[in-house]
Amino acid sequence: MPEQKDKQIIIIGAGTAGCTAAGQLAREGYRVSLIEKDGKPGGKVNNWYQLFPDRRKGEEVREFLMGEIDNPLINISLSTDIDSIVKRKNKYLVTTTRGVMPPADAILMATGFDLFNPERKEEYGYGIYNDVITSVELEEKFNSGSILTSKGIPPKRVGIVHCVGSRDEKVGNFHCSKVCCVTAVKQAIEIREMLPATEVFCFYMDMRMFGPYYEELYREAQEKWVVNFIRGKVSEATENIEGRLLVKVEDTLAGKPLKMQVDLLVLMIGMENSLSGRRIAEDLNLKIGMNGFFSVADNHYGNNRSNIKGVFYAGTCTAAMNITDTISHARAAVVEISSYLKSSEREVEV
Amino acid sequence: MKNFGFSSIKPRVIDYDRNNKAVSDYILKHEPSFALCIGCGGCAATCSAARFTDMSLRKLNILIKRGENDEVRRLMNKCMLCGKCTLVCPRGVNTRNVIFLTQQAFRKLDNYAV
Amino acid sequence: MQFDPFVIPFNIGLYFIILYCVGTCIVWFRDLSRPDKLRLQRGFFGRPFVLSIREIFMESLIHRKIIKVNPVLGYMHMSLAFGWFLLIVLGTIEADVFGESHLNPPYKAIFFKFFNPEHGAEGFTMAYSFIMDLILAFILSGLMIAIIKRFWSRIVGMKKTTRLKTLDKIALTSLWLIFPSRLLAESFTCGAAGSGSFLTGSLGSFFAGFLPASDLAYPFWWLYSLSLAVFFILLPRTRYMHIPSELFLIFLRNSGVRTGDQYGSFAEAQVYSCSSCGICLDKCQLSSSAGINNIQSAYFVKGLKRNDDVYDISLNCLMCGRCETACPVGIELGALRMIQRRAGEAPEDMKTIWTGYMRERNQNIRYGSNNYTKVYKYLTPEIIDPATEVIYFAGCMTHLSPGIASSMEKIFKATGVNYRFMDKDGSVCCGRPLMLAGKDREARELIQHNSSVIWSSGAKILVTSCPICLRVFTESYHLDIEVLHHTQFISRMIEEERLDLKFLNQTVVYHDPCELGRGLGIYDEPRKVLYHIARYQKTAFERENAHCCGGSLGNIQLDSRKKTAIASDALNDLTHSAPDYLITSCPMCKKTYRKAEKSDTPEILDVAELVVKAISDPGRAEKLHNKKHHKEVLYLETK
Amino acid sequence: MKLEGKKRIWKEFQKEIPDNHFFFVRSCIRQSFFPGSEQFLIKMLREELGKDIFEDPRHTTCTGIGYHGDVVPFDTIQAVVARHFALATEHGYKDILISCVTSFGIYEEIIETWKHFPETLEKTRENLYKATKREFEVPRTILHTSDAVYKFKDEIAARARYPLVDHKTGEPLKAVEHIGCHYSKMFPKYGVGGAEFPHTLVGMIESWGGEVIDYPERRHCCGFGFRQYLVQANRGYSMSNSLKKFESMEPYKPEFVLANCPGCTMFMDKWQYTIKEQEGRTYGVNGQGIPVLTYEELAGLVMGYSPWDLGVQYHMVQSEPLLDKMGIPYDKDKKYIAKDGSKMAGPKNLINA
Repeated sequence: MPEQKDKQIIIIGAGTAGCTAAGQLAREGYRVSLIEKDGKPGGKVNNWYQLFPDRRKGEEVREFLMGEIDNPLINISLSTDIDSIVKRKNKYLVTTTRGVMPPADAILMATGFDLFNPERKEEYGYGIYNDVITSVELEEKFNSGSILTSKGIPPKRVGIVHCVGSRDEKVGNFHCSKVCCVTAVKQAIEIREMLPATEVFCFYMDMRMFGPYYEELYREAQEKWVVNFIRGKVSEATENIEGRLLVKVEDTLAGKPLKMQVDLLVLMIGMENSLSGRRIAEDLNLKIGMNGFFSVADNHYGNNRSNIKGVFYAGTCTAAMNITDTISHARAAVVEISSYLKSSEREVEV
Repeated sequence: MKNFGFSSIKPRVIDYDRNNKAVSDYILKHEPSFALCIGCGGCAATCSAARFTDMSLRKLNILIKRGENDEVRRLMNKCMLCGKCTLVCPRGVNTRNVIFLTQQAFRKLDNYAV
Repeated sequence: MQFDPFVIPFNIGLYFIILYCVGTCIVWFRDLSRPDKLRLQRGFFGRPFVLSIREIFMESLIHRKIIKVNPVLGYMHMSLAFGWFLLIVLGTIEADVFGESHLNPPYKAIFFKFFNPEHGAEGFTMAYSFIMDLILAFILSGLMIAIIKRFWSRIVGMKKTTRLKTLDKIALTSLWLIFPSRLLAESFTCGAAGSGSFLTGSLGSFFAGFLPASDLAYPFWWLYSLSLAVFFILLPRTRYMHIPSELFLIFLRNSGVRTGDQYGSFAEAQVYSCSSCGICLDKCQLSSSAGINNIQSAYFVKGLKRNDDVYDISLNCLMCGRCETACPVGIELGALRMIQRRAGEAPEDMKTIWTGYMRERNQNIRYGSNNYTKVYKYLTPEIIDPATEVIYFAGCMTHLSPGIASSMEKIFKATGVNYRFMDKDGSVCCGRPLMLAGKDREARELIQHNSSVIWSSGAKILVTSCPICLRVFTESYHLDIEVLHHTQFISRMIEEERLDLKFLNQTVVYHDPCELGRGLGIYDEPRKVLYHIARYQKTAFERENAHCCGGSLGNIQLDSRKKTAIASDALNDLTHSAPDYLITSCPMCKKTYRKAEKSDTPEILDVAELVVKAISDPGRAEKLHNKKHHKEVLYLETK
Repeated sequence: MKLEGKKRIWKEFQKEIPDNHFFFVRSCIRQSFFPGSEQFLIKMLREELGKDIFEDPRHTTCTGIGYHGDVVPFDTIQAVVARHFALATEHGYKDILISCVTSFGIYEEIIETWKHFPETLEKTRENLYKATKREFEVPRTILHTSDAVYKFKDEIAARARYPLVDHKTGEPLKAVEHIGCHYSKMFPKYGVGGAEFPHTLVGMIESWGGEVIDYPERRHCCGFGFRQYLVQANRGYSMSNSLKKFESMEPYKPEFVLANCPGCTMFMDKWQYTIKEQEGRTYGVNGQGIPVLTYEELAGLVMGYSPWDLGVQYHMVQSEPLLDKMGIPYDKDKKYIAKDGSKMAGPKNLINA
């Protein structure tokens, strides 16, 4: 496909979406430059131990992604930030901290998401109480193979708080981050597996088991692992004299407030559009939606297209997504891009 | 004790660490499906006793798990054991046995340990 | 006087067991309630006695019922029981006629050959000992089957056989040893003496050919005597106690004594009469469909016998009554379980109320604590305004299958009966579920409430759609008005030509609900109705032989998956013939089957729902109603 | 507990506190319940720190109690507050120093209302003018007196003669800080350190050598709540809240409670007596009660003023054990002796005396 070889596409972000799209585009015969601000490709999945719902190792997905970008047509520049993007006719001139990139025919924004900063929910005492940690830090504990509290002992009771920074007007996030519920269920099971004597309590507002086999996982958590689910949003956490965390929550199903001590409090932090992504968006004046993510050209049949011709989206920069959806979204982006590059409307602009 | 014309109010809060969850454990041991409740309230909606009382298995289920035993005692005997709830439960909880075991557990609790 | 030390063990055993049985009978008799005592006394000098003798012969010796269910197994029991019986009778006669004296002690009959080795050498005696040999052969053939059954139960057409405890094993071995040892003992004796018939004789002479027969005989006579002794002495503590117990039981039963709802002699006699034959095992759907194999009646009764805590076992049962109908001894297994369930409600955690023979007299258990306070205070008696002919009680479960209730309303309208829908906006439970859980006093409260409502209506007939309710209405309410299941009501309406139905040209199979069929013996009316409106296809599971749907309220422990497993197995069995409809007459059965239905399952309907399809002219009743002279037709004569 | 975490939050909620020239408005109840406090605040600011603090004798109650008791309408209270602003304006003061947290909260509420609904400001100007012919500027800053003390905490520390340590062991004294709800829970930005982890009192205690304990019910309201308190039958609810707090702080054995709201200080002090009588519970080291001090009283003690001049003897829970711990000398006999040598009445039914 020689006429494609001269087409240059720049993908910003080498996470799940970026790598998948890059691989697919390269197989179609396009030249791809993949720009990643971190030191290594893979994105958030890099620090994930196991994935829901089938508990496959994050490593496997990582390998898949590395396989995707292992292609001569793909040129990856790591630890690289975008300085500016300028549109010239139908070409994009991208300047990075490593210099000017070859002019691109299309830009694919795969800038992904930032994790919600739990310090903004002061009442949970993250960064103040030693044993308040995030879902990500728990994944790291799983990776390290041991779950210990700050006192260096295994927790007798673990609390998991859903919707931290999601569905919360107080921090300006109205959206649901989708994956936290099932992540909580998965992590609850993992805790029970590693520490059978440990009680696990999930504090949820709604259980949103949107994906295939998610509900089944939830059921398994209840039946096989006897994970306790309490419907109510934790209002505050404090430390008591033994240094255990005292959690206050309304047990909405009992219609009564409830307080209990936990040794470890895990915050299911949600997704926000990445700051770096939003900075780039300013250059290209891409539209940002109500939810802070990039707003797509059409919610039903154009959710890879942006408001700017030649700039496309893939993955969680448009909305909270799980890995499966991110990969499909990225592949769909490839189709959009190649049909755009082949289309005549582009030529007339020249 | 002086009377100042008012008295302190006992908090409604469920003190999970202080409550006795023996009954809950007893039921879980003998009827594992007890853990499957998702609080949908189907049972309470079809309940024969609920026509006349504040009986709600949905609520009872939670109160048992939280060790709110006084209220459990108050509610559990209102059940007629008719079994409609068992037929409607979307999670296949053996609700009838849950109540049966609850009553049994309290009977044991009153005589000796569960 | 013929005597030899080896007869001593046998004598000890024999007199021990005779005394034991007499003792037991006395205790049991003593513990009977006064009315039962009278029944038994009256029975003893009346027809019941004749019936009992006949039954003892037919069941205890011939084992007719078992033969019906399973010929091989039946033959086995018959050969052992009847054969042994003949051996004893004829042996006694033999000893009396040919022995040295008359009216001998029993051992002379048993060990006749030892004392009269030459007997049966020629003439008439030869013929006689031929008969004796024949009987022995008959027994031994049964014994063979028994041994085979023990090791390869499937060969005798049994999926499962009862598990044994050590004492049973010893007793069993001694039982097995009795006849072979007799055979060998007699053979050697005959071999030495040149007597004996086709079995003992020929075997004897064969041995005598190469063995010192005369020396070998003696030890085998010892073995014979010992094994008899062991068997007799162990008898009370083994399942073989059923042999004597059953005799007593048969007398009690024929004299009209029943289990009732409390523990007593009759109950215990039943328990001891269980031979653990294991026929109930294969009948139990918990075993065949749900893979639960430790709660079947045989084990339950064995548990009772052994004073185990059988409370949980008693709860884990569908109460479908299939085992009871199959039980060759006719033990009222349902009633026994109910007693145990009530006992579980006792305030102190009563392990078991059965302490077996030589028990403390603790029959009167307190069910629940004595300071019982009403639990359904919230039920305030509602009064239905009187002047209604029929009062209709749909029942809780019917409310979850509302098609049935609405069909019944259509049917009532079509017949023009003046009816009242008692629980239109929700039922107060009938009380049966509480009873099934052993909570009789709680049930009483509901019974009182519902009774008062029913009476206030002034109805002459109570119709219910739920067999569970029907059972308790007939057995535990004392309403003094007619109580009908809707199938009975409909079939009566058809007879009285109050309901004219067209023939639906469709095939139906029918599932007998446990409570309606085995529970109350109502098999015909539903069928009458179905014959009237559809093509009835017989299945292999008609009437007493019907399945349980699995949904039963009788089992409080069974989880929903297993319930559905039972239902889908039953569903497959019933729908082989691919009928247009699977008809039942219980909302619970219907719901349970619906839960298990697959794409190819025929539509599952209640009789009432099918009847509604067949009503040719719903408005008919009104038209008739308008004709004055028709008034009296609307009156229902109640039987 | 990670202090950095708190520091980070404190940084986010820094409040602009002017260094001088305060227009002082009093609290209704502080003068009667803690007679030394306000008087010492003025003395301290003027004489110790040489600040200009002006008080206009014509200023009145803010009518907050009436407002929260639903007898004073919002328009009225706006006018009353506006009048105080007018007085400040007339004397050329831009920063209001408010002695009462209830008033402070009301000032916040009113100013925020004016920000979001300018028409209400105009209406208030109009009402005030009609009623009093006065005009006013909206002040530059709204300060609570505890803000001022916080501002000068280090100067005070420099003058400390009896730091918050056990003078025998040198151990820092454990203290509970209690912030009035209306100080920062309504508008975190007005409080030093925000609503979750206010720094106002923590800052004082720490810079004067004490150690603050963070107990589970730290955030909880003292239970004052005008609606609860004003109706006798409802006071049980009010007391139950204090009870909850004391039960929660009990295991930490605090030496004293420092509060910045008149209501909190009064209630946490006086409820200890009621709780003793009704619930039979007493708190503090061997059940002798936990003294509840105002920040001025504490500052005074630290700087070595006579406890009797500061008026700590007029609390329901007496401070002698605390004074002994800090090594502050005092003369028992002078406890209730007025300046003119006459004997003053003292509180009755004390828990610890």
